[in-house]
Amino acid sequence: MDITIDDDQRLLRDTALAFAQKALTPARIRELETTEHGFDAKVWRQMAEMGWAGAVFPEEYGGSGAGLLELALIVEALGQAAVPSPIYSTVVEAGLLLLDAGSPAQRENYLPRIAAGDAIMTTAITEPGGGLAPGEIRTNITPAGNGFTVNGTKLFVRDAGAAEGIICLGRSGKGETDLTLVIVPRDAPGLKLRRLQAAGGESLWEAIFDNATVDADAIVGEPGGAWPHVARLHLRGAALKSAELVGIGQASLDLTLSYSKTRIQFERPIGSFQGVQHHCAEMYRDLEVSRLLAWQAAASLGEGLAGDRETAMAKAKTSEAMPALTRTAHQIHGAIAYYRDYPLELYYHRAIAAQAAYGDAGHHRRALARLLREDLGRFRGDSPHDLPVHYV
Amino acid sequence: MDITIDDDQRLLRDTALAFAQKALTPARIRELETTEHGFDAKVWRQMAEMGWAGAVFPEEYGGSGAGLLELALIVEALGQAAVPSPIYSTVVEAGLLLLDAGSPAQRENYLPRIAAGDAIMTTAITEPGGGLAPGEIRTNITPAGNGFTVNGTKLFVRDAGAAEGIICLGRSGKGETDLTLVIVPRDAPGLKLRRLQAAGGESLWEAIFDNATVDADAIVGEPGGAWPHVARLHLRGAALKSAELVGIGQASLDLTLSYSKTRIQFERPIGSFQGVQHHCAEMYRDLEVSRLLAWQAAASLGEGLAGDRETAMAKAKTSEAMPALTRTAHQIHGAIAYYRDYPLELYYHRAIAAQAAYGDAGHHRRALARLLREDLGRFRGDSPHDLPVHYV
Amino acid sequence: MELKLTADEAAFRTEVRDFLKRELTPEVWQAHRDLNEQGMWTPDFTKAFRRKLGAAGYIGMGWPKEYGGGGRSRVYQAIFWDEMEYHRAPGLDRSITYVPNAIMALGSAAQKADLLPKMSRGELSWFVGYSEPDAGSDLASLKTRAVEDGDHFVITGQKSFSSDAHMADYGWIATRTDPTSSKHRGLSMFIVDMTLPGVTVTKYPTLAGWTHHAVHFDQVRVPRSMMVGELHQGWKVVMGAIDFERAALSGAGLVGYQFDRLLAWCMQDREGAGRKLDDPLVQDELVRLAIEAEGARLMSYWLASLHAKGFKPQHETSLALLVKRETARRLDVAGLELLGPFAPLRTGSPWAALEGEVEVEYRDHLYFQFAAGGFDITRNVVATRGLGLPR
Amino acid sequence: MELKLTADEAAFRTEVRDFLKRELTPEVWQAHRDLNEQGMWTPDFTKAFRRKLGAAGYIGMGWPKEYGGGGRSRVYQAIFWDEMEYHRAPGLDRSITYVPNAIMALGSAAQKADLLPKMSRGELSWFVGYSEPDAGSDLASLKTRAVEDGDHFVITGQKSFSSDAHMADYGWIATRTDPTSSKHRGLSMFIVDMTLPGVTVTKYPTLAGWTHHAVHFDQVRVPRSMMVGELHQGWKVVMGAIDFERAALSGAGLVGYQFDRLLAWCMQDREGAGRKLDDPLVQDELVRLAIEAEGARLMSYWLASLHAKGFKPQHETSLALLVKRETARRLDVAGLELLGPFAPLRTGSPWAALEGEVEVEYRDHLYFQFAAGGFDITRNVVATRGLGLPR
Repeated sequence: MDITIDDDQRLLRDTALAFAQKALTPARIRELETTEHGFDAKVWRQMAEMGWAGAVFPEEYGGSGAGLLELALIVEALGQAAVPSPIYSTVVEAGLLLLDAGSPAQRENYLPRIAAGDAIMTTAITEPGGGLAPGEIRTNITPAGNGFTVNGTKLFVRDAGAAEGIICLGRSGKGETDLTLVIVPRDAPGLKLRRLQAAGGESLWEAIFDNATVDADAIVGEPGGAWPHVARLHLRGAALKSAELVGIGQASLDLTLSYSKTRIQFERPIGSFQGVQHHCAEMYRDLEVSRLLAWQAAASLGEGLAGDRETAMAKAKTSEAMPALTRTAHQIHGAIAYYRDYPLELYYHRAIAAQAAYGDAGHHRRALARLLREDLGRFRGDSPHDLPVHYV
Repeated sequence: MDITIDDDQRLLRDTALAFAQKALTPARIRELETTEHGFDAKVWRQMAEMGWAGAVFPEEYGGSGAGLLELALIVEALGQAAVPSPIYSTVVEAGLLLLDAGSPAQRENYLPRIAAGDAIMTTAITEPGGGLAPGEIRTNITPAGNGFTVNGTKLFVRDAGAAEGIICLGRSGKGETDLTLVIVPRDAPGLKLRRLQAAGGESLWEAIFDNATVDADAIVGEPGGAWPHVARLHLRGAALKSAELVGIGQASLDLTLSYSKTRIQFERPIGSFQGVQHHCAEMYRDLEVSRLLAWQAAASLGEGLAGDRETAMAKAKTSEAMPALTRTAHQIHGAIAYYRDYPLELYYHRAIAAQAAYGDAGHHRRALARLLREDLGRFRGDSPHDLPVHYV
Repeated sequence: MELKLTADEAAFRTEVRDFLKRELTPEVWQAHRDLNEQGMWTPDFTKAFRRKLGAAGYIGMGWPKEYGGGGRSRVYQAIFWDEMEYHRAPGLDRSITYVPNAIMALGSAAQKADLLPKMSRGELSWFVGYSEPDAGSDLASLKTRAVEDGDHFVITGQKSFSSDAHMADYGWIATRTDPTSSKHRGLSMFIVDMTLPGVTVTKYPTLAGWTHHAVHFDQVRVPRSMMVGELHQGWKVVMGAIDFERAALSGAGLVGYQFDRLLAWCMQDREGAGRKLDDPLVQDELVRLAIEAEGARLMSYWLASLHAKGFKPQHETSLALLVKRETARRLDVAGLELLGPFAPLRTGSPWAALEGEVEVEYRDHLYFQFAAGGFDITRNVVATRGLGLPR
Repeated sequence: MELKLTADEAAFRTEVRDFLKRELTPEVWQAHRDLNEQGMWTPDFTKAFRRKLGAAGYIGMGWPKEYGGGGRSRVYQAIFWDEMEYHRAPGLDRSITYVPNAIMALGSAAQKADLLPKMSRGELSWFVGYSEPDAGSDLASLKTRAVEDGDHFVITGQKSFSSDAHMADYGWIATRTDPTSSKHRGLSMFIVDMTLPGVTVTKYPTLAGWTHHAVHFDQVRVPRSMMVGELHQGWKVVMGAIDFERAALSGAGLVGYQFDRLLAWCMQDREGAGRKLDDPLVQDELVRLAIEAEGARLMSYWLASLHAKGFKPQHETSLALLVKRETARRLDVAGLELLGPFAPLRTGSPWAALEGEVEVEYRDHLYFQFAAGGFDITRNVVATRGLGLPR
């Protein structure tokens, strides 16, 4: 057992952070929030050149075969520097979905271009009900001629405006999980996109499929066999958003510590007041617990384990604790950080968005409750204990 | 509207507190915890002489016709001084139950003697399931000869060892609330009592009714009509335990404040440290909110209103907040109060017992959720608002 | 203890509610909302509405009759504040709460005669100038100077975090008049006409959308007659006045509105996902919130009752404001969680839930945590002033 | 990152678990439990069991080989601590954690040669004498004097809150050797044989049931050779040693046991009331607790991993102990609530749930909140030593 990252991983994280912290100024980040695409294409290309876009793909697709933990460390660094990028849409969602479920032709078409930073791709899964359960999917994918027709409304589609294609989940039969994935080109007739405005700067879209038609080879994986892949996608997203939240928390704590050491009130640095010290210790406590849970989630998914329990724990914890941390950071800063030009606000907004993504805390606690009902044994730690003899 | 107590009530509270704080030394209170009856009969008689045992009875039964809020103020004072008494068993439970539901003969027999401090009475309701729902009652009350036979096991019967009679709730038919109350004399054949040992010093008992027989006139109220009276009893108990918890919290805060002002560490009174100040402010905040909720609960029950929402809110809040307050009190005191001879431990234990009595916080939140499902309107404050026009 | 409103109080509540519904129709709402203003109404509408409050008698209704007030008990004021907050009406700010009460308590006869009638008609807008860049929580370290010069004082310095300064007719300004004394001593309070030469207002956008202001005073000549209280006794004025605002702000209308709004969301039948309200965990969360909201409501009417009975609550006012604002923050956070993926959607976005209000307030109400003492300093105040712990 | 135990680690865990189950059978449990002792076992059994731990090689397994240790990595020690706590075994205290590590790091060659072999065999019991009636959180203000007298120091004073002093062979005693210097300066550390003339131990019952002790030193003559570290350098010894105990105490076995015990209760089918586990609100609470417990488990193995890789965690040790103890307290409180009316029933009472353990621990674990720094001082330590905030 080893609950630390190794030297290579540490180096990766440090490199990623150093790059991310220099990639964009806070002013430029704020400016990007008002643009349609929400990210800086040049920066994304630089990230691709550093190997991050393809990090988790096998070498044959231009990747470096790294694990999900490595991707989590990159995402943590991006979160810590508040750098927007299409890494979720293109890598975490579409890229790994195509790697999991795509045909050889699809993989060869998309993955190398994604790795090179040439292709933006995304997925369209959630619908107006807002939940992540398969039963909420009402979009229909019906056979039509030599291909399929897609009808339905999707929300929270990341980077749809920049993507060349959207992998859309739809219902292809009557069973609850009779669901299928098809790739819809962004310019397909019958596809309408509308930008949503959301805290945190991610570029989220509504996508209305109104008799959008695609060819037979647009299907990803087996017809009716989409759900396990989508469930895995949700887990990956949740684990990585947990890591991003840790980065958000770390940046918020860092800002708070440096402010507390220099801001003088009542003739002392405010960081010398016990109240501020207790707040900071509490922030740090939650941050370190969150970090370990997030790393564990990414590592267990990356190792091909179920990872559902670990991911739900990580996302449930980080989704509550990191936004709370940003609130405390503001409480300590006071009015200065309430201004739009102080960088703390970036993290405040990103925490709102990240806690909501891929299932909020309540969603993941409900998922854990389901696991608890199904298999109590999994809640007794890494190596299940028997109860001592007097409780058997 | 007036959310304060009036001068008479204030005087009553001050008088009760002054008496209670002098009635017993901490050492004597600890000693009483080891006795079978758990209270000091002489002190109970003094309380009766001051009019407290009969306070809430009409004058015709030797009472003074005071309201439940007055009784709550007395109980708050008793909680604040950690004085044990049979006021719950005899007045809150049996006395008011007989006043509500008893026959004229029963009232005349018991109430004046209760008011005079001559009779201890109690009730037996909860069963080994531990809940307060009517469906959990499995004790049977069956007609036999000229009266009834009682069979079943009751738990948490207050003061059974000292009571002349136990009013027992049992099932008399098949409907969920087909429940009946009968008075069983403590020395009835077939009634076995066993003392439970519990934190907080109340004298709680197991009562096993094994073919205990009573006469026809032992019945309290209509056969099958017991539940509304018992539900009311539970509400009264919960409201008054809320008030007791407030007294417990007040005493704990008072001890903490006086310790914090005098204990020197790091060359300053510990109460000058911001950490301690924040803890104390938090304790005080929870105490004052709890007090208002508890008063409101007692007042609304006393006025004959439903009081169910108010009581459940009060008990849910005080059952969590006041034990938490005692934990913080200990945290501030440190080792000194961890010793058995420091009075804070009395309140620590009483808070454990009081939060569990008449439904814990979870029970009352579930009750509120039921009310919420049944009538949303009752959750919009004293005077229901319409939502502003843009949400209609 | 009287848990219900009296018939007269209930009638007053109905009257206020009818007034607010009549004045703040959906059309008015659409026409005059402005997310870029604190309070989220345009300055013009706020000023016009304040005059209507004055004309309806609501501003002065609790003032003593000697100042042309209605002499109604604090319970009526609490009802008014409650309804104003619940209906998100503009104008419930220092211009009708803090400042007139402070002037009644501490102003000169001339100030009272000149200003109170205008204020009771809702004609004046104010900002409060305490905070400076280096004097936030530590108010007493403020540096804005006022130098005596004949019949005038010449004010130079900068006030920051000054809400609504851009629409203010007057500033309520704390200055240092004795530079040789430090901290609480040597301060004096002035009423400053914002049209005087040397006053400039600079905008700073906040993360909540609206703008804060910095106010610069460059050799602003203020007549001595506009000093409030004695020379060098400004700290007393600050401390004496501060409770007035807290009392008005501690009303529970906001909290009630937040709760009801969440209920409305939970009652919606969402396509494919059912009603949130049918989930036992959501019920439990709502119940927890309802308990906290009830606590805040009781605290606010408790405070009003104490006033109505002639008591003079002091630290209790800070406590009630803390309870209200902490409860509001709990509701903000609960809203964020209940709205799930819709939580981040902003006002104006397609699919924004509850018009994006939860997201706006989750940001906006941040200032509850640090302003007017905030959560931490208020705890210190309660601990020292209320519980007698040593400083 | 390697989330699972290696095969060898897993085998070791099985070995320890088998050892504990074999040694702590229900019969042994019945025969040697004593609620009036900290750790809830009789002193005799604790001492005997500690010898068994020594014989099995568990005490010295992580010590360097030069001290006769097994040189196993900290991960193995963490597994051992974890299992010890989970099975509520006696003897996981300063006698095998804190003191031997402190002596290895700071003791003289003679002390090491004399004491370490005995300690690795589990033959010695210790108490730690830091706290005094006026020196609790503020350790540096201690007053117990040690006066040099030839080859000896003469110790006079009183130590309080001294767990297990009644069964100790030695005390690990902080004294003031230079009365002219104050606070952290002028302290020296001694190992005191508890059989020396002038040592008396007084019992004080705690609210948890067991007894704390005060230890009085009346002119106790201690040989100079029993001083640890340099004269007047005792504060360094205290600070250097304190992390050893925290590391051992931060194991997550207790938390795992508390959680599993609550699960066992929730799985019981209660007459007329069904299984708690079937209630969605109970599931949610259990899930919340499971997340916290998982956090504590990860922290404890994170700390072990850092040690195993050669890092020297310092404030991280305090943090891990804080997380573990706060989690344990959350579990105590959750237990109280889940047990409903059964919560107050004490061990031995008819109908006591889970043998009354939840109620005992709800009281007992109070000391987590204030002892060894407690929640507040630990936060200060983390903020200053860990986060670099100014003192």
